[in-house]
Amino acid sequence: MLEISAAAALGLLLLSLTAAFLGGRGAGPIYALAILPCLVAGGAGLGVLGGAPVGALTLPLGLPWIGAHLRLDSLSAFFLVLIGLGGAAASLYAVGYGRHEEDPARVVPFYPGFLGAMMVVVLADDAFTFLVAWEVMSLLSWALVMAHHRAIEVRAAGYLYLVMAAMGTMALILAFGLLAGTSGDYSFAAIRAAHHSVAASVAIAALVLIGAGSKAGLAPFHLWLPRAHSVAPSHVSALMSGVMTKVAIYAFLRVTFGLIDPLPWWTSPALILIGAGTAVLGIVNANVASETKRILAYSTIENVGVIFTAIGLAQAFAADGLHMAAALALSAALFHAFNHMAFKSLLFMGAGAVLNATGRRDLDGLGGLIHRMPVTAFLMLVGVMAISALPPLNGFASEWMVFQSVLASPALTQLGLQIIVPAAAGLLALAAALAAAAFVRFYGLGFLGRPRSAAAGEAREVDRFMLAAMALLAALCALAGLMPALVLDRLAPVTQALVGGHLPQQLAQPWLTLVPVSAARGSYNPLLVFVFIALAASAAAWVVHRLGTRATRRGPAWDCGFPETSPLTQYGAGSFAQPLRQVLGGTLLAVREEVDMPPPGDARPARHRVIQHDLIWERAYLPVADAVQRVATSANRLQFLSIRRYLALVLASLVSLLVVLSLWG
Amino acid sequence: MGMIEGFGIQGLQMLLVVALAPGLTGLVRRIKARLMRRRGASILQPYRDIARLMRKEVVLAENASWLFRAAPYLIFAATWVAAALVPTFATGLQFSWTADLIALVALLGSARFFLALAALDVGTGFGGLGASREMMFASMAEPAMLLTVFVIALVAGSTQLSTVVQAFSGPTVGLRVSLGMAAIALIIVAIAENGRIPVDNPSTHLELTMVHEAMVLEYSGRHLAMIELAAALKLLLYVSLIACLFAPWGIAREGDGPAALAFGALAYVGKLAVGGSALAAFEISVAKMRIFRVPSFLGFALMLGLLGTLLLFVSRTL
Amino acid sequence: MSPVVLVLIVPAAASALLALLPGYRLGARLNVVASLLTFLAAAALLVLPRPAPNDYLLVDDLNIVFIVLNCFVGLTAAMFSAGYIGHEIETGHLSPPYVRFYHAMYQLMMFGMNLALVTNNIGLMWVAIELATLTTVLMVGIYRTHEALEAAWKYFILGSVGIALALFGTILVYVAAQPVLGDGTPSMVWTNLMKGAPHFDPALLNLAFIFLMLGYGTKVGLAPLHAWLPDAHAEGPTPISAVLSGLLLNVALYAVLRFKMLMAAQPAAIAPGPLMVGMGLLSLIFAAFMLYRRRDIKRFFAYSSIEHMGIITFAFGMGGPLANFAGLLHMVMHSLTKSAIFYSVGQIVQIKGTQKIDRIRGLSQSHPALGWGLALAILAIAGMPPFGVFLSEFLVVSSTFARAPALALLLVFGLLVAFGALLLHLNSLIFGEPDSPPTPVRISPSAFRLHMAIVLMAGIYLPGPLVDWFQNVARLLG
Amino acid sequence: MGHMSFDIAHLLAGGLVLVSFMMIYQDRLHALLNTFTLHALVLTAAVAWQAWTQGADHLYITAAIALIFKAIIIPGALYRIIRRLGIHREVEQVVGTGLTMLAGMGLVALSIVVMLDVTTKATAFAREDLAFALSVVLLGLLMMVTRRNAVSQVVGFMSLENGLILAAAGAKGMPLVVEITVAFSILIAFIVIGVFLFRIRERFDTVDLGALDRFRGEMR
Repeated sequence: MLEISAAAALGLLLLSLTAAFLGGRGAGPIYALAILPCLVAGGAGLGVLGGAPVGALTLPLGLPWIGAHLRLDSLSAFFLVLIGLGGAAASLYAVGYGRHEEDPARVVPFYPGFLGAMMVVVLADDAFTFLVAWEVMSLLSWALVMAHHRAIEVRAAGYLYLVMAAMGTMALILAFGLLAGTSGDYSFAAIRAAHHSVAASVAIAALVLIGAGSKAGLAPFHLWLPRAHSVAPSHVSALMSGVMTKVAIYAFLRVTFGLIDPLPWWTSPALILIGAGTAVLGIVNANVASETKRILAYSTIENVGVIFTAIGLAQAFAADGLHMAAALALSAALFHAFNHMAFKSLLFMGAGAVLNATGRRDLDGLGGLIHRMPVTAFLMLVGVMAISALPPLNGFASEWMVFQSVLASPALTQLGLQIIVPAAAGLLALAAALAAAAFVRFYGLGFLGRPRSAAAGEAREVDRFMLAAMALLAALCALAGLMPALVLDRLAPVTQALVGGHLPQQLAQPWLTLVPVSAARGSYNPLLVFVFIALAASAAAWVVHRLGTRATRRGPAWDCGFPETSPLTQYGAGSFAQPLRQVLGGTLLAVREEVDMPPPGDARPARHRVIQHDLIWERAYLPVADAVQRVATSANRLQFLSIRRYLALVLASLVSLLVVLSLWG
Repeated sequence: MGMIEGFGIQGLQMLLVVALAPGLTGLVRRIKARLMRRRGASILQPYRDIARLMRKEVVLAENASWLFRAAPYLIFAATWVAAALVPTFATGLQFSWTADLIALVALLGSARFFLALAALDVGTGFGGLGASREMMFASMAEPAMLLTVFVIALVAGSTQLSTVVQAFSGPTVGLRVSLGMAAIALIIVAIAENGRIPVDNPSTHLELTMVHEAMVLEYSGRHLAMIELAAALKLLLYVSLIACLFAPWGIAREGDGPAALAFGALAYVGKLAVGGSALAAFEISVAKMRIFRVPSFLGFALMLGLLGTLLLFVSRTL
Repeated sequence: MSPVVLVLIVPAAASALLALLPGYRLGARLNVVASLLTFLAAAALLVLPRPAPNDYLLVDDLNIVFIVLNCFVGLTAAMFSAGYIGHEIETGHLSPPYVRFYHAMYQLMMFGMNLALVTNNIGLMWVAIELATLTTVLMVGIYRTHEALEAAWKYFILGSVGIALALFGTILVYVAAQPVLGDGTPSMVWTNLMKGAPHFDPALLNLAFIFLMLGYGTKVGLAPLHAWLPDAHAEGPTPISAVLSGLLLNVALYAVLRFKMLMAAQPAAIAPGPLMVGMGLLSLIFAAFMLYRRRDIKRFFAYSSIEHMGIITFAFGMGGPLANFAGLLHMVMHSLTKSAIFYSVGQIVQIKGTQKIDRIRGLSQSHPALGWGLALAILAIAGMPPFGVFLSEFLVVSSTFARAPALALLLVFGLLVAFGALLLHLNSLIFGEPDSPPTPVRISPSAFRLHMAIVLMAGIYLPGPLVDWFQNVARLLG
Repeated sequence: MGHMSFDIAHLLAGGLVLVSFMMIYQDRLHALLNTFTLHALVLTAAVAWQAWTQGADHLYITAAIALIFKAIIIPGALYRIIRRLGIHREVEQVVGTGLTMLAGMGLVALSIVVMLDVTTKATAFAREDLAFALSVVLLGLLMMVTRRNAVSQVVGFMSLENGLILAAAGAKGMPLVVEITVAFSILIAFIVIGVFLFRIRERFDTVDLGALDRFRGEMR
């Protein structure tokens, strides 16, 4: 299985080279060709999750004295499935989407390699191979983000992205430095065998949290994400949000649950609170952002926060020896990662389809697309329902599992954790509710109502490749939502390996019910809920049509008797966000609204202006950037000294060294 | 309990809630009217309204999409399924395990989601106004409700409503500060979610103050009937939920005989009457608040829920 | 004749010949041929059995790395120079007599550097480095603009002071060795010094090392002695910038390393590590900040050279098999990458007719091959995989963090600051709307591609024998 | 004899330091050049004395170079330059004389401390010589740093180099001394030619930083 997946990754890398030689020609066939290795790798991952033996492989590459180690165990396999599915869907989508790319030479050559690099990251079994793949992944995705490099915001986004990626990589390098010690044996096998002190383990975990968290979009290292994800070509955005953030989560799991000794319990509150805080912060921003892809990117931050919260819970339970609860929390985290891959890719593809059809990504230029692009609109409805955690779709299933694991917290022995966990759960509940609000806004303004621009009014449905890819993902959302057992049972080997426990087999439960612990604790049967709703809805419709009337008449909108013809009188992105901005934005976004109301009799229009701040950007990022610039400016004086002063520097260094020496001697 | 019997009770309960829901709305309106020294309409007036609406022709806005037409049924179905999950007169319903309290919250969330989408579909200013305010309220109310669910679930050790009710009606729970807070939080959420005074006014048609009514402004005929019915069901759901959680007396246990079932049903109707009267009394004694006061009202519920969970741990570990 | 001698004689003879021959085309060709011969001789050193060290010449594992690298980059720079000079003559920047002088000086400089590397005598080493410096001074000033003369002058004065300090250090080493090894030449022979070092006066060695470190450190370009370096890189012909960054800095570093080994052989002397670590870190962080305000593309990459010399010095200062290996690898990778960058920059400057960064935009749009090539090279030098620099930086950072976390944090800080600056300028150079229509590129990119291929290869796969050899050297360095 | 020869070497080396101080003290270029000639003469004497005591004949060549080149040719050339530039009476110290002297004292003290601390095993002969040589080197560098004018900086560099020659001559049996002397003489010749040809004065150091910026091709 490992050989197959390694070959798939290699095939993708070679496909990149081929594309580079073709220089942007043959984009369609290349995207189509990229589907196969993704499916193969995903299949190999499924095979390992289904019980195929763990494979290991050493290639004479990379760090010379240890070679490049590859290994496909259950954790890698799960994420390989994720990459494979997401990659295959994105590639299928790109067959259609790529046709409209203005400069394919800037996208096609990097795309298969990006997929391949992500596969190698999860396959790598030594620090060097891991980091090379990790950085190549960052680098290629950066190149993809820079595809539309003419716009200044794209360049700014790319810059911030790669600098943050470099910072993350440095943190990972430091972590691996601590892991491997001075011996120079960077293979994971040797690292597993070595003993690490508690202090070292905590330091490593913190560094990996920075390294992986900055890639996943964990606050306060998240700011690059909405910028970069929203400007990339849409199939790349889908991959970056849907899949690459998961690769980052893999990195965190791999190190904290595999390479170091179990962490002490007191590290988990930090993780839980960071995760929950990230979730709320991300989704509040999603509620006020006005571009489709930016909203989706902020929502990615929210979901990553949810996943990290669940991981933190798993860690807390594992530290207390509660293997079952830990398995529940970890299953929830992984399941949510899987689901997020499915619906976020779907949503980005839909946003891409809209962008393709209308050329707009601002909500204020969209509207009414449900008429012009019915299939896209339907598939997107599935996506927004899934991401808003509505039963019976998959988003709710994993959200439900997260809450179920929260409810296992009374078993924890530390009072601090007992208090923090429900508080974090409250934050997650807030985030979930805000997510629904954000996606009502997203879908309602984007697809419903009347078109707000000519482009939206003339949009055409996109081609069948894009629709097929979205339909596949929508089906995946439905499947994972209705039969979560299909995914959860595959997670058993992963949780067994990581926290030493696994959920009871879900497929064996009566009626395919989801019973994580016991029927008395809580159960949820999405299939039946779906059937009930469907039955109830159709029964209601039947009864109403039977007893009442079917008569329908079309007429102008009522609108309290004053229908307004201009589509601009509809609620827009800013106005829909206003209540929430008012309520939550005051502290989180330092929002200020300025109203300039002309006095009666004055004909000039009233003006309303919203001043909104990103406090993390202004309080943490800009000061650092300013400090660097200030230091650079003052250091720069040294470029303009006279030779005499340079000589004085030489003399000063000489004299000070001599003084040091004489004091030493 | 036999399979057939279980199905029977389950079906009975589902029909019961639909049948009772307009009645409860009518009761509240009636009591409110009486308290305001009006004669008021009959308790049965909501039934008549719905029947009349069902027979009326639907006038659809020109640009309404299929979503607009499907939404009323979906909203109704989701609310109905949610309402059917709440034990009214008996626990141990046949399908109670299909969804727990969390799923119940989410089902109500689904209904709201579709309602808000439908409100935006025609593309009028009022629809957007209603939807944006509704979602703002919901984003405070839903976490508050989930936190009360946590309090309850942590006390009962389960999120399964039947189990919870059985546990609460047993002697082990006793009186707890946390549960009191949860009860108040849940009541606040119920007021907000059902658009009652002081959050919203269900009987207003003054445009700028309305939330729920603004969203359904474009609906007519049978669609409006479904939505009205769903709204009534939701009110019933909340009242029954509060009743079965915090006043679990008289609810028939699993395996109880027909006598107990009958007593349970009687007790249930009694509880509804009491709940409806209390709501009416509360509604006439307060004034509607400004729209941006609502978040702090709901924030209070959120705080209570959070405090409830915290006190739960503190009091238990002490 | 031994290849060692050939490595010296070929450039010396070629220099004399080039000084006499007219015609720049012939000169350029001869320059390439001579460099090729020198490189072949150096490569032969790898294969053939090594000559036993005598009083003047020495070939061991350490200096062979430098010699081969030196001759290789010397060759590719000569190849690049042939096209570059042709363009300069056409545009009238240089006249044929100056080109003749340039070629002669080029080979003389190669001779000086090779001599510094193969000599077994610390006095001769000093003379050779001075020779190499003087020739490069003359080449830096060859355009005879105000800026070029200014740069050459600065280089000359600071270099002379550095050389004077290095000489004082050399004399001190002799004074320390003389009581042990006796009068005269034996006390200046490297191999003897290493044997006798445990008996030398440690205090004298300490003092000597300070002078040598500062003296040769000036040549390495370590802050705060670096001032000559950016201007010399910016104002001279681009092949010379490539050679300066790729070679001359290494030669000076080689001298520092030799004396570091000497210090290490006398346990009573102070450890040379902390001084090297300190100066390395200072150079890294200082250069990293200096990168931000650069407006001249060649000066920009010159500061990047200071930064990397800082990293290398740091690595060697840390010592130990991992860090030394990393330092050695980093040095090779930096030489190859940086000279490749200068090859690329040379073409860009000739195409655009300016060295100002803000007048060069959107290269990936106007000249895709050149632009993407430069982008790759900048990413490589910034320490991005799959290029070799990443391997060495990974080893330096990770091995340091396990030993001295605080130092590693400083190192990472410097690397990140530098990365930010590199990427900032990469963004504006490579991306955005190009400000002029594409003009054809005429210089062959083979030298650039060859270098980048090696750097890429090293990041993915290092041949076993090479690794063994480098590890051996790393052990030698202690 | 041994004692005597040591004393004379000591005296001459000490004399060189003293002349270095005199050079720092001079604030007119003309006087500075005169003092430098004296510096070169003392060096010649010191090297010749070393040649005689060590019996190293090649050091006589070094002494001769020092005499002819440094005491005659270079000062002569520099006289011409300063006259042509009309700066022979210019005051061009950056730091006041007193402060410079004080710094010079500190440097001499430093070099003696460093040296005496250090060379306990070396012969007293080399040790004393090295201490003085180091002082001369540091004072030369100090002079380069404290003077604004190119000519006096060249003089500073030459006095620095004189210190090196003194050290090299003092190191018993050191080979390559002559070669090094020659190499340095070439270097200095280059510098002098540079000063002469390119009229470096205004570029070597100037108060007008704007002009410097222009020359460096990079504006602030």
